[in-house]
Amino acid sequence: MLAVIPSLVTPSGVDILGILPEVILAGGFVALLMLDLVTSPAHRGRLAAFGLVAVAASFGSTVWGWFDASTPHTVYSGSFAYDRFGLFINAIILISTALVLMISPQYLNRRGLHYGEYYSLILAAATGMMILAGASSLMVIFLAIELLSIALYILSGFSRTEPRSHEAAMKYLLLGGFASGFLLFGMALIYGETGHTQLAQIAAALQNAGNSVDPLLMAGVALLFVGLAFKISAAPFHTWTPDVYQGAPTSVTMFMSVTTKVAAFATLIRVFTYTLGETAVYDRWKIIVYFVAIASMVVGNVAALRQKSVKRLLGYSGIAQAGYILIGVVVLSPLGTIASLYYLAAYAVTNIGAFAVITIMAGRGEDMDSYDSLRGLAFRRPYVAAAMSLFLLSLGGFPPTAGFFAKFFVFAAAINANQVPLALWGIATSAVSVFYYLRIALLMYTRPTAGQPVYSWSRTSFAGGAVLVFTGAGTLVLGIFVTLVWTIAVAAQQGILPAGVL
Amino acid sequence: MNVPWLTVVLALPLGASLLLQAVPRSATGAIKALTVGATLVTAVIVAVLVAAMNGTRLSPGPLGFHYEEQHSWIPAIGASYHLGLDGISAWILALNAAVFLLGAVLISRRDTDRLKLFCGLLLLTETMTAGVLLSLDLLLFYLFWEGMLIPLYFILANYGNENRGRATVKFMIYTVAGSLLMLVSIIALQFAGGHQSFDITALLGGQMSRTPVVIPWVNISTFSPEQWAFLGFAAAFAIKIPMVPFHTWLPDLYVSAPVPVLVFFAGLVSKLGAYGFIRFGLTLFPDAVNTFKWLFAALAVLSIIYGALMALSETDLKRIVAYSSISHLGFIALGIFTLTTNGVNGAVIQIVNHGIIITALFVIVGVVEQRTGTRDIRELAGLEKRMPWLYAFFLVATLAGLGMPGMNSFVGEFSIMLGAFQLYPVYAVLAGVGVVLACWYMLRLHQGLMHDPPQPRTESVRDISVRQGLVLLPLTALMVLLGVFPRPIGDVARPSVQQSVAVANGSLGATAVSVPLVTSPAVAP
Amino acid sequence: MNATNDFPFLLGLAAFLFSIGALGVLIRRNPIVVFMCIELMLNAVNIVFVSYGRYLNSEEGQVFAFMVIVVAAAEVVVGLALITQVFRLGRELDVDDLDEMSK
Amino acid sequence: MNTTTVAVCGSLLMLLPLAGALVNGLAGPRLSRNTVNLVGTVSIFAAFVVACVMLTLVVGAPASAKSATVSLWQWINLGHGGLSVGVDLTLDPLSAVMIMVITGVGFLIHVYSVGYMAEDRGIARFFSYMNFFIFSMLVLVLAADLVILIIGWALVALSSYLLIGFWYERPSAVIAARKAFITQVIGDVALVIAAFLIVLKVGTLSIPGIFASAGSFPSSGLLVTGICSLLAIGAFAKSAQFPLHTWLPDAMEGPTPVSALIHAATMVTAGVYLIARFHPLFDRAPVAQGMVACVGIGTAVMAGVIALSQVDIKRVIAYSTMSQIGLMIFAVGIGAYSAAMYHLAAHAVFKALLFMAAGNVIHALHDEQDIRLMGGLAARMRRTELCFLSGTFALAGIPFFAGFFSKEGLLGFGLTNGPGAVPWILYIVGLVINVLTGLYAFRLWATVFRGEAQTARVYAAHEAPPMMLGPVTILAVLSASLGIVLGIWALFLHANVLVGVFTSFLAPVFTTATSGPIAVDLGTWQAVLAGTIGTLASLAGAGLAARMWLQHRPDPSVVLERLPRALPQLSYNKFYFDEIYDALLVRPTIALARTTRKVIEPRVMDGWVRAIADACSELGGWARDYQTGLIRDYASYMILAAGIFVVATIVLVSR
Repeated sequence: MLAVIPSLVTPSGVDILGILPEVILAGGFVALLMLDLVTSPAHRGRLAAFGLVAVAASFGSTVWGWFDASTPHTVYSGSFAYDRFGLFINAIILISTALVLMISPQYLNRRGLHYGEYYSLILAAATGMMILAGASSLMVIFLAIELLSIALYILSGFSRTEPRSHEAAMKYLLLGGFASGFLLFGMALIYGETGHTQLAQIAAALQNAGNSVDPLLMAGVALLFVGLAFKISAAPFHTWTPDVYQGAPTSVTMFMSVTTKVAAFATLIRVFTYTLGETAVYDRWKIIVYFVAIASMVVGNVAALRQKSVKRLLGYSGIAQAGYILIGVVVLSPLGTIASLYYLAAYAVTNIGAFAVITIMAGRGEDMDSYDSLRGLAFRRPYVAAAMSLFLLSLGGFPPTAGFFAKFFVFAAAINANQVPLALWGIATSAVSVFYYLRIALLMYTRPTAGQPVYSWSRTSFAGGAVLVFTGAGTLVLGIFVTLVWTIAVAAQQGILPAGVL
Repeated sequence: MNVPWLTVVLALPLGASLLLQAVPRSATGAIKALTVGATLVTAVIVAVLVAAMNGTRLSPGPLGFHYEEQHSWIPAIGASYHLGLDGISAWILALNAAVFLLGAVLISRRDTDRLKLFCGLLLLTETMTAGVLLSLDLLLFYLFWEGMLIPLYFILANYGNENRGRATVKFMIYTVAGSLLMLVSIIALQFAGGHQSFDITALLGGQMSRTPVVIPWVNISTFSPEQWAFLGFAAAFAIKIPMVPFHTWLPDLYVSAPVPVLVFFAGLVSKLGAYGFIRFGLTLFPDAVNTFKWLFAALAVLSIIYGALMALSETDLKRIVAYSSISHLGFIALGIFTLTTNGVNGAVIQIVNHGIIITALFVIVGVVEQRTGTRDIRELAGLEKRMPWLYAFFLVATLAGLGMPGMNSFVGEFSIMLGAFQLYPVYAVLAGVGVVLACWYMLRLHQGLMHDPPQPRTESVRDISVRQGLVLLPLTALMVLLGVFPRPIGDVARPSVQQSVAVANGSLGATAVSVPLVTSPAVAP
Repeated sequence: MNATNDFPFLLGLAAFLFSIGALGVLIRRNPIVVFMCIELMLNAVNIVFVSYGRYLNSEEGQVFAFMVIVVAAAEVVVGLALITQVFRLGRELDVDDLDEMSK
Repeated sequence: MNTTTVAVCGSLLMLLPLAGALVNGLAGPRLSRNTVNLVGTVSIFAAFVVACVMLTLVVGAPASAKSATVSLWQWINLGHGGLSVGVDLTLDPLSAVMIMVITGVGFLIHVYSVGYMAEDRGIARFFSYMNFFIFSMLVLVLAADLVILIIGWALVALSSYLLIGFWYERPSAVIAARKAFITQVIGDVALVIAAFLIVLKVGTLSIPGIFASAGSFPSSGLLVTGICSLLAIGAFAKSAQFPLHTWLPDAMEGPTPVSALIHAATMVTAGVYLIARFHPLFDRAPVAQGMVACVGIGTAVMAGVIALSQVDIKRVIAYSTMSQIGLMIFAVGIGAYSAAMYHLAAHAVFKALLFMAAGNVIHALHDEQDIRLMGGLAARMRRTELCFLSGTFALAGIPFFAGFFSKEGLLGFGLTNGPGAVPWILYIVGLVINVLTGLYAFRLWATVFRGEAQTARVYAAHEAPPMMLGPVTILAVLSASLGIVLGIWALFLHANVLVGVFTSFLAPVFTTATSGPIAVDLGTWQAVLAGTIGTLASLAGAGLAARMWLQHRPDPSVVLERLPRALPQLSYNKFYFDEIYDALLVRPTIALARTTRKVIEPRVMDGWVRAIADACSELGGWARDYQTGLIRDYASYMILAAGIFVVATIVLVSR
């Protein structure tokens, strides 16, 4: 165990390689700020292109890192983990970001809020998330969270003329600040009781502590979990999600709904499964996580039954998905982690796709996110509708789509850990979820009767089509050729730092 | 040469449905032709496979399979692409091919809205159902089982009468709930199996612990893991069959769905539950199935009587047929849960027979509705005068439906009741009551439509068209032929049935791997 | 003075301030005040960090406190900007007014 | 016997009617009326010829080998038990008698139908059904396997259903058909269950096989009694015996030839055949035998009483049929198999005759069936009346007519066999039956043909066409001569010959019967006495009827006055059986079905599903209500949960 505590004598010249993807993206973010000044409003699309280039470069370095980090280690005196786990998360975040960047210009133009900051903020948030994915010190975790949060506060209020957007931003800001208060308090207590801020050291300290558990420490753990639960929007800390998702511009919702969750889950797994995995501690936080998982599945799915806005609905669905992914955390097993990772990948590709459809369908000036606006889509845009149904089926967990195997693996993890009740809660709620997912799917395939508004959906741009094709293909690949991503996820789990008790 | 024939059977309709996307929407003729062609070719191949089956190599193991194919799929969790055909699935597969062919023939180019979509979905469904019948790997089976719902959903949601939406969603949630329970059981089974495999041949004969699960904190001892797992499977299958009281999705759905859909839905899809019971329930959970057989047999008898009573009091033709189908499927389920060769064999025979009968009945009802514009039996009478041919076909179908000796269904029902009698004479007698009731409601249906002086709606109706005749003729002919020469089905199925029943009765030397599956204490009071 | 003696007192103080901040978030309606309450919570945490750092003789706590201060400042910048934006749209400054979407 | 010959003849015998049925059924509408008639009748005639050939085969065979069983193909194979059901035919004296009756009488009735149905448009359908019936009946009697027998058993029920409902635009006919069929199915189920019991005991269903291992049934054991009771129930359903008798009168809705063929001559007697066929089992189940005997004789009395008061000419004959079959059932019940078979044959002749004669009348009066509106027809339909009279004599058992010997034979046998006082009781009842028979038989004849015409229609009536009269005459001659020939023979030769020819012919079949072949030794004084008294009883009944309805001394109405009012009421309303069954079985079932649909299905079955759905949606609304959109609420949820969690983590440990 002590072996994994990194020696502090890492030559600093090499450390930069450990955060190369983050650095590249950060560079892109700064460069974009500059470029925005010199680009004429007509050509803001080029900013997106540049952003894509930066993402691509970062992705390249990530892939390189995957092979380089075959022996995981921490950089910058243990505050940042250079392991395949982080890089796996990075990959998901980067791909999602790329898709968002691809689809954004058209959307922003139509909504009339095409400003350069948008892209730089997106990259900033992405950078924060990637740092969060790799952060192996409480301090870095806090900084990363704040970085991505602040960027997202601004993005969700990006539609400056729209009250809904402001409301979203305000809620996100105030509640987010509130939550980070808890997060911070938790960190403080953990730091105080273990004397360390680096995960590896904390883990080691806990191990030495053995079975004696300090109440203050546990309070810290609970508060830390509260802070993270807010970010992954798990019940009962989910309440901001529907409002913010609905209020924020769709492309932003698309971005944050996926990437925030992915990054937050990355750190959640890193901290809880692999740092606080000591039996004495686990036996205590297990209870609340168990409860939160079930609560999220129930609240998310049940509340989604009675929605009228697709964005809101996807918000609730996101809450439910958080619950399913938490199963992978509760069970505290390698299989659980792998299942969570697989689920995150599947969720990313599916959810991006679903939001992409809404983004593409968005009309001039306002979002088309009411159920009515989807009625009869299949007759005018058969392929978009087909794609949307595919995503909905995947969210509902039907084979042969990504969603099925995602659920399959978390349930498998639960059953393997003798947590059958978790799996049963899971299936009960997914059975409920079928109702609202299929309702939308059905809506797209029913002809608008006389008197119902007929919408003029805008044409699907090339970029939009590309995004749909990619996500659709991804949804199917993850649902059929499971082994591809599965093996990567296994590698990611094996390389995670700190190694924890598993 | 070594052709993977079963894969061909799966791939043909799928390929055709993809090919269909290349055909322009306006070329309805081509679309129809392609669909019929694909289903026809599939049917021919299946027919040849079934006919030539006994000649081919048999896979080793307690259950022998023909045309076996196995390729690795997800080695990490031991899921594989494993197909095989045996006496149980052979005739059901043939039925599958047949009903989809009929369904394709029955599609009318003119009145089918968005023909291309419909045909594509139909072909997709055929692939899925065939997959359900052929896959020997639980995960693969689940993939097809659940995947089947997707094309079905879009068909049922898009075609049919105005309240199809609610019926479809009801059906979906019902079935999905059941299937998910089965999924949990599948996972548990795989872990219990120890050797990380979803392969039915590896999980045979009860791998799971038979020590009762004790709920902590309250110390209530419940069923054993094997029994829980079986109940999970049973939920999926009992809903799909459906057995009373899990049947309420069926009447609404059958009423709302159009005839070409009903032909393969009622004709085949509802049989898959029974097939699942035979293939998996018997062989994977011998202990549990023996524990619960009385219960499920009782439910089956309940279905028989209940369906009969409902059919007796309904006034809507489609509902009558739907409930009659519930009653008949009760017979099939009863046969399965006798766990005797006679009963199960009768069940297999009856699956095929009922597939034929219900298909014919729905076609007939569809014709009547199309000609007279109503489904209310009270507004219909005296059709025999106007539609002699329909009368003739309907008469045969009715007799077959009420289990007339000399008709095909008598063979199955006799065998089933014999099996039931060996086990629970009472159930057999109650089933006998069901037979009498069946006679009553079938005659009510038949005479109600055909006899008495014609009513205004039935005054001037045309007889059936040639196409409908072409569909009905082979069906009715089969009803008589299989009644007079029933051996082809029975003899093909018997060996496999005997093996399955043997496994179910524990002759495999069931080795219970003790895996304590304790429910988690984490939910604190 | 001796860190070990007044350490529990410091923790108590921090907890007290934190609760006051949280309470403020719950009862105050003016977004700016709410925001200030959040700042109060963060600073309460700072006290915890600093006192722990002192107690454990590790500098990580102090550093963390600085980080928090900086981040808080950044948050304030964004927050105030947003609030003024809302204000400019002519709504009165009341968080209870922001419930349009759930209507 | 040469099995291949038997197989060929048997198949041919069954295929000829089937072919006729198919031709008329499928091509009928396109064929000319004459062709249809030709196909319909010739196919049966050919069958009759084949039947004669088979009879000669049996007669010619040595006494040791009078029974042959041939297997056509294996029907199905069931289970480990090795229970394999074969489509097997058996030819022995018993089935020989049956096929002779079926094809012989059947042929005449077919010919008769040509005339009777001359105006009906559905003639092709009619003949295809009739031929199909003959086919099914042949399957029934030739079957050498219980399952095949059950198939034939059900097929005759089917053809009877089809023919009763032949005039499908008459609601009454439709109802009657359904009623008949459902009653039959009850019988079928009983047979099927009997088959299960047999198979589980002896492991085979082939009838010779069953008999071979009949010894394995402990005599008068519970199992064999159960089996025989179930078989008997099947027989009762088919032969319209109490309590499954109510369908037969309604079955008169069918065309008259149908009543003659199915509901008098052949199908309804299948029950007698069944019990006779299964006598090896019945002989081991005295309890069941007793039950059968009592039911038979009881039905005989009941039907006789009812027949007295009915006013529909066909129904009167139907009830007399019921009564006569009751006698046969009684006979097989007491083990007098040969006598029963003899009476069966004789009854087939004279009852078909009566029906067809009645058909002539109905035809002449344009479908008038109410005897109160007839009378005085003798003047216009002389020959029909003569034929009818011959039938009536036979029915009433007037000496030297067909019915005489068979019936007195039964009574004599009943008297000479049986324990203790039972024979005497039965004998008394038999006498009552004789009186009743005489009464209603002659009442019918008198009211229809004698007295003065009640309606103008009668004056318009005219003798039936030769096509109809021919068969009637043949049967009339037969029913008279059959008795007379035998009678003279009996007088001049040894009396024992009476029924003896028949008996010795059937002997090989019934050897195993405990009672052995019926030997009414008229040499013994009891038998003579029994016969004489019985005859006197019949004559008394006949005479009384003649007096009452011809000379009105006393006038029937006056007699009616004297009787307590309940009796005629009961008789006229058939003892209210229909009403009772309606109240006890039909209505409750319908009511149950209706409640199932109206209450159970929506409230219970669909109820629990909808309950869950509603619960979810309620929960959803609840969750939405907490989504107030107010930041301060959200914050309070968070802080609340946070507080709980902190406490929980500190307090709770999951172990």
